[in-house]
Amino acid sequence: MGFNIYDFTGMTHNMHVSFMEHMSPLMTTIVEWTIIGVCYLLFIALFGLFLVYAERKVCAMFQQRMGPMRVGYWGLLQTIADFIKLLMKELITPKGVDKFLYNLAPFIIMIATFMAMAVLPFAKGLQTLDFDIGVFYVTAVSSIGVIGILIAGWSSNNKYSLIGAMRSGAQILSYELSVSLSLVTMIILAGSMQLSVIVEGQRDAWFIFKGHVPALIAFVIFLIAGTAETNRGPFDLAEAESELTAGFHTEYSGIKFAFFFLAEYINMFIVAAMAVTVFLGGWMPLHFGSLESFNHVMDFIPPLVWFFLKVGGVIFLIMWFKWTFPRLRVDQILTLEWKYLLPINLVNILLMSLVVLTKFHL
Amino acid sequence: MTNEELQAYLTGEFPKAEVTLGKQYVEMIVKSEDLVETSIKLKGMPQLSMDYLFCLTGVDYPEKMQIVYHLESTKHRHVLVMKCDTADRVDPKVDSVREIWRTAKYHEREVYDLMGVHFNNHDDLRRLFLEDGWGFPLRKDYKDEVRIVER
Amino acid sequence: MNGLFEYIKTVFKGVGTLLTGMKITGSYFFRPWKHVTQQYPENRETLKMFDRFRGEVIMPHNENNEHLCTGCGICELNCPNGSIEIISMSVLTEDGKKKRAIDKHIYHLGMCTFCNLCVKACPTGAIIMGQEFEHAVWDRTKLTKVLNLPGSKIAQGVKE
Amino acid sequence: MSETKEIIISTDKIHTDQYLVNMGPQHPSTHGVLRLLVSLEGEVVHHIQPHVGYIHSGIEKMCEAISYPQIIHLTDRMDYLSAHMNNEAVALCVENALQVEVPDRVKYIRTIMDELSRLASHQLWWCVMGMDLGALTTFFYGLRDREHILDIFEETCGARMTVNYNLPGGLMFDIHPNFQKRVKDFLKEFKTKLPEYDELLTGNVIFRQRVDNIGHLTLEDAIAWGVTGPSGRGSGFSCDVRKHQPYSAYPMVQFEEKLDTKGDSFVRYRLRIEEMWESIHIIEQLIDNIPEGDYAVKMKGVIKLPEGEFYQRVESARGEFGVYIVSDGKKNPYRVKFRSPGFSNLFALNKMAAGHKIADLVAIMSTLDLVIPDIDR
Repeated sequence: MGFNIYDFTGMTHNMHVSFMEHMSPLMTTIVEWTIIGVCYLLFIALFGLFLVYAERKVCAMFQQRMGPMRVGYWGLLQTIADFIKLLMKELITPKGVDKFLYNLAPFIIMIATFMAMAVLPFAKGLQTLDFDIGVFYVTAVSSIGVIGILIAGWSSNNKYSLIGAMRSGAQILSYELSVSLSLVTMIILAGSMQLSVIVEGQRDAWFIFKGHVPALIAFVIFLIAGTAETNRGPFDLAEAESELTAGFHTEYSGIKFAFFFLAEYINMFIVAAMAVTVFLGGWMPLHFGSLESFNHVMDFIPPLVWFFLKVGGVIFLIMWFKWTFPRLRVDQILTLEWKYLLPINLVNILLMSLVVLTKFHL
Repeated sequence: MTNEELQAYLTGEFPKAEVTLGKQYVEMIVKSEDLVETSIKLKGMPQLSMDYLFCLTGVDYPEKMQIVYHLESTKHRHVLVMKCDTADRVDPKVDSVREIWRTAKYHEREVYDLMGVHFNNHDDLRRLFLEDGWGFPLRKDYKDEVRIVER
Repeated sequence: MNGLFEYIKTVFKGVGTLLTGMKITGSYFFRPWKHVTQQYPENRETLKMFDRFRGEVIMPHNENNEHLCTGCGICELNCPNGSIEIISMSVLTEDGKKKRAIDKHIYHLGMCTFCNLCVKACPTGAIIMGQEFEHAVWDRTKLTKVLNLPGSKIAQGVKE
Repeated sequence: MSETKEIIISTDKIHTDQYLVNMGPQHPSTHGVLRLLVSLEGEVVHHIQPHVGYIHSGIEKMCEAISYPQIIHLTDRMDYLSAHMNNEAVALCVENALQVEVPDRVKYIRTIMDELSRLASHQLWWCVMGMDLGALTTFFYGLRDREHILDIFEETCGARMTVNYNLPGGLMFDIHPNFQKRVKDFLKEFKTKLPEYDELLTGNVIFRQRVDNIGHLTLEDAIAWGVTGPSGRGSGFSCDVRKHQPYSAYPMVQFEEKLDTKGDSFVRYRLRIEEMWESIHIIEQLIDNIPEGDYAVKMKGVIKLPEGEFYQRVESARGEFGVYIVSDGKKNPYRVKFRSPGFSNLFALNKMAAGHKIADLVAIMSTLDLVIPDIDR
């Protein structure tokens, strides 16, 4: 198997062993945590910036523009320049805000994002926490973010922010259901909630192929609901530029605004990564049952590349939605969830159970 | 109705008003006490049905203040220019027609704002564009040394 | 049952219209050579304004530093916002008569609305509209220009 | 409507308060410095009080001090998206007062320019409408096509928006030699682009849900509030000045006045799209038949209007635009009044949007196609 050279399990295990040789167990834990923390921080900062750049370029391409072209080659350093600008901006605290909550909100959103990142399997062995309830954990943690949005909207002492926050609350509460149910559909197929097991289960074929029509429906619903959960267009009611100026983060400036901004993009990454892990085989290469030589060629591409390629594809799809569709109204967004996505989802679970019971998926 | 027919009809219908045939449209000068009554008739009479007020403005003449109403009938497509004079230039008072043509509400506010004409029975007669205490810039005796440069 | 059929139909119809929209944006995404934007400061060499473009008022001079302006002041009269000031002087012609001539044709670019009325009114065609459009300066006083060059005089044979 | 009424009633029982939100003067969807004082009950708009005057520039007062050609150049600055129609209104008013008959060539060119302005204005409206509803890509597609019209304007008139192409008695210049070719090229291209507008936005299920059956304006209200242009015609108010009091070359062309009786946001949207097709149709009839002749009548150096009052109505992109000139025989007018379409249209907003949600308010405001300098003057 040409697969093992890309297995990170040995590497991480060896690192752990060598740390244990030189340090006390407590020290080892602290050092390992620090390394992981720094890695995540760097990843979020750099990948977030890259996503912002990608979004600007992609939207420019949709709109027959060129996008950022000035800073660096094809504007590659543009977002870094923007980030430096945001870092240096004055942190304005408006009159009448609840100072404690106002300052807390960006951190809650950031922390929620970090927590969800913890279980994502980037490649074999490259996963910080491998819970046996990984899927459940992600859905639970990703709904913490809305608390941050609500706090931000309420504490800003701004009517626009409050409306935005309340919209966001209603929206995420409803769409959490669809996300969970579409994941439940896939859990029925996978037979486990542990993300590494789910990925391993897709070694021969991705779940979206294995699960036939129900998996496809679940994927579409997951994409829609996931987009809604990240507050991105066409579901960006909480921000709704033309209605509420900037919604819940109207009053934030400088690095606090950057937190919200970055969290939005990282949330988009998390949704895409979950979609990839559960539906598109995670870091597994694309395999077709009988094409041996094709499968071998695919195996030579490292799993990290596979993972990020798929994530990139899903993110592109989400961006495509945003730059094509108008925004929904707040009652329509709830109609879509309760009248369309939820019933379809429930029927879909039934269908999937039938598929699994009849062993049709094998 | 053509302009001539309209003039003849109006002369018969409103003996107190002064109906003339202008260069473009029929013009009718009504007394300010008859304004509302005439307006109701103009809009209500099926032969006239002047239901569309497309322009309401004021003109500050040296000896009088004149409010000009441009009316059209969407049914018969004839146009009438109704004028209402007030002799008091300093504090002119005219009855409001906002109940008859609803768009007049804001046109009257504009005229009040720029020319200082008070419309009686107007429910919301506040300045529209300018600040309180600005003066009435479209009056001919308006002077503003700072902002207006005479050439 | 009919209701269910309708329901499914609306779902598919809705998704269909969404896909139509995505087809349009997608078709442009995958045709990046169809970009319509220009890279402005980079294309300065190739960027040419239309010859009627009204960028500023200029007074052309010939190679002998002569212009066509008689200093009649019609442009000043026609200017709606006072951006032209004519300072005229009287000069002695060769046959000893006094004649009005232009001393300074002052043009306030900052006040100009580029309406073309001065150019239209000029009886001798002394002023025309230039195509220069980059007028940003650091100091507002630089927007006040004297259009006739120093030492210039009226060309031979120009009559009022 | 019935749904929203129920909401209001039910909130009465819980005893909630309305709260006031200032939309504007700096707000992305008011397209300028308009302030709407909106009283809300939750998401539902209860009452809208527009506050205008943030860019009131006193054009009517300025006009009393300047001559007629100079007035024309000021009208560019009112409704800058239909600058040519505003120009034409003043020019026509002066010509009618002096009883000057302009050559056919002038009429043809003016009409073509009018319709090009209308196209450009509607294109900008379309892209802004999409943007207000959150579809940001429409903004660039609309501007992309509008760019060609602005190029045509720039080549012939010398300016892109504040064209100032009319003078009393004719035009500022003759058309550029490239004009006809450019217009025809543009029309050919735009005819392929206009169906894309429909595919991208008109058919879109989200868009349809946002505008269908929203913001009803009855025929009676439209007439009473003086709502003209496509907004009024959406309610069945036949108010096209081009039809009822034709000017320039409009009597010579075939075109339809698009009317609908439903009066909701979508109808107002659809009528503007249809008007674009109509404009293309009008230009196509005229562009090849521009007669030879002078581009202006020789006028006196100083234009003085006879004593009296003159009114001229034209159909601008937003509705009926009127110029009322009172002359006392001098070279300056005694009084000038501009009847701007946006002014009347804006104040019908409360009628349309009360009882709907904030998001609908934005959509309804977009369909009214407001230009703030046009309202404030």
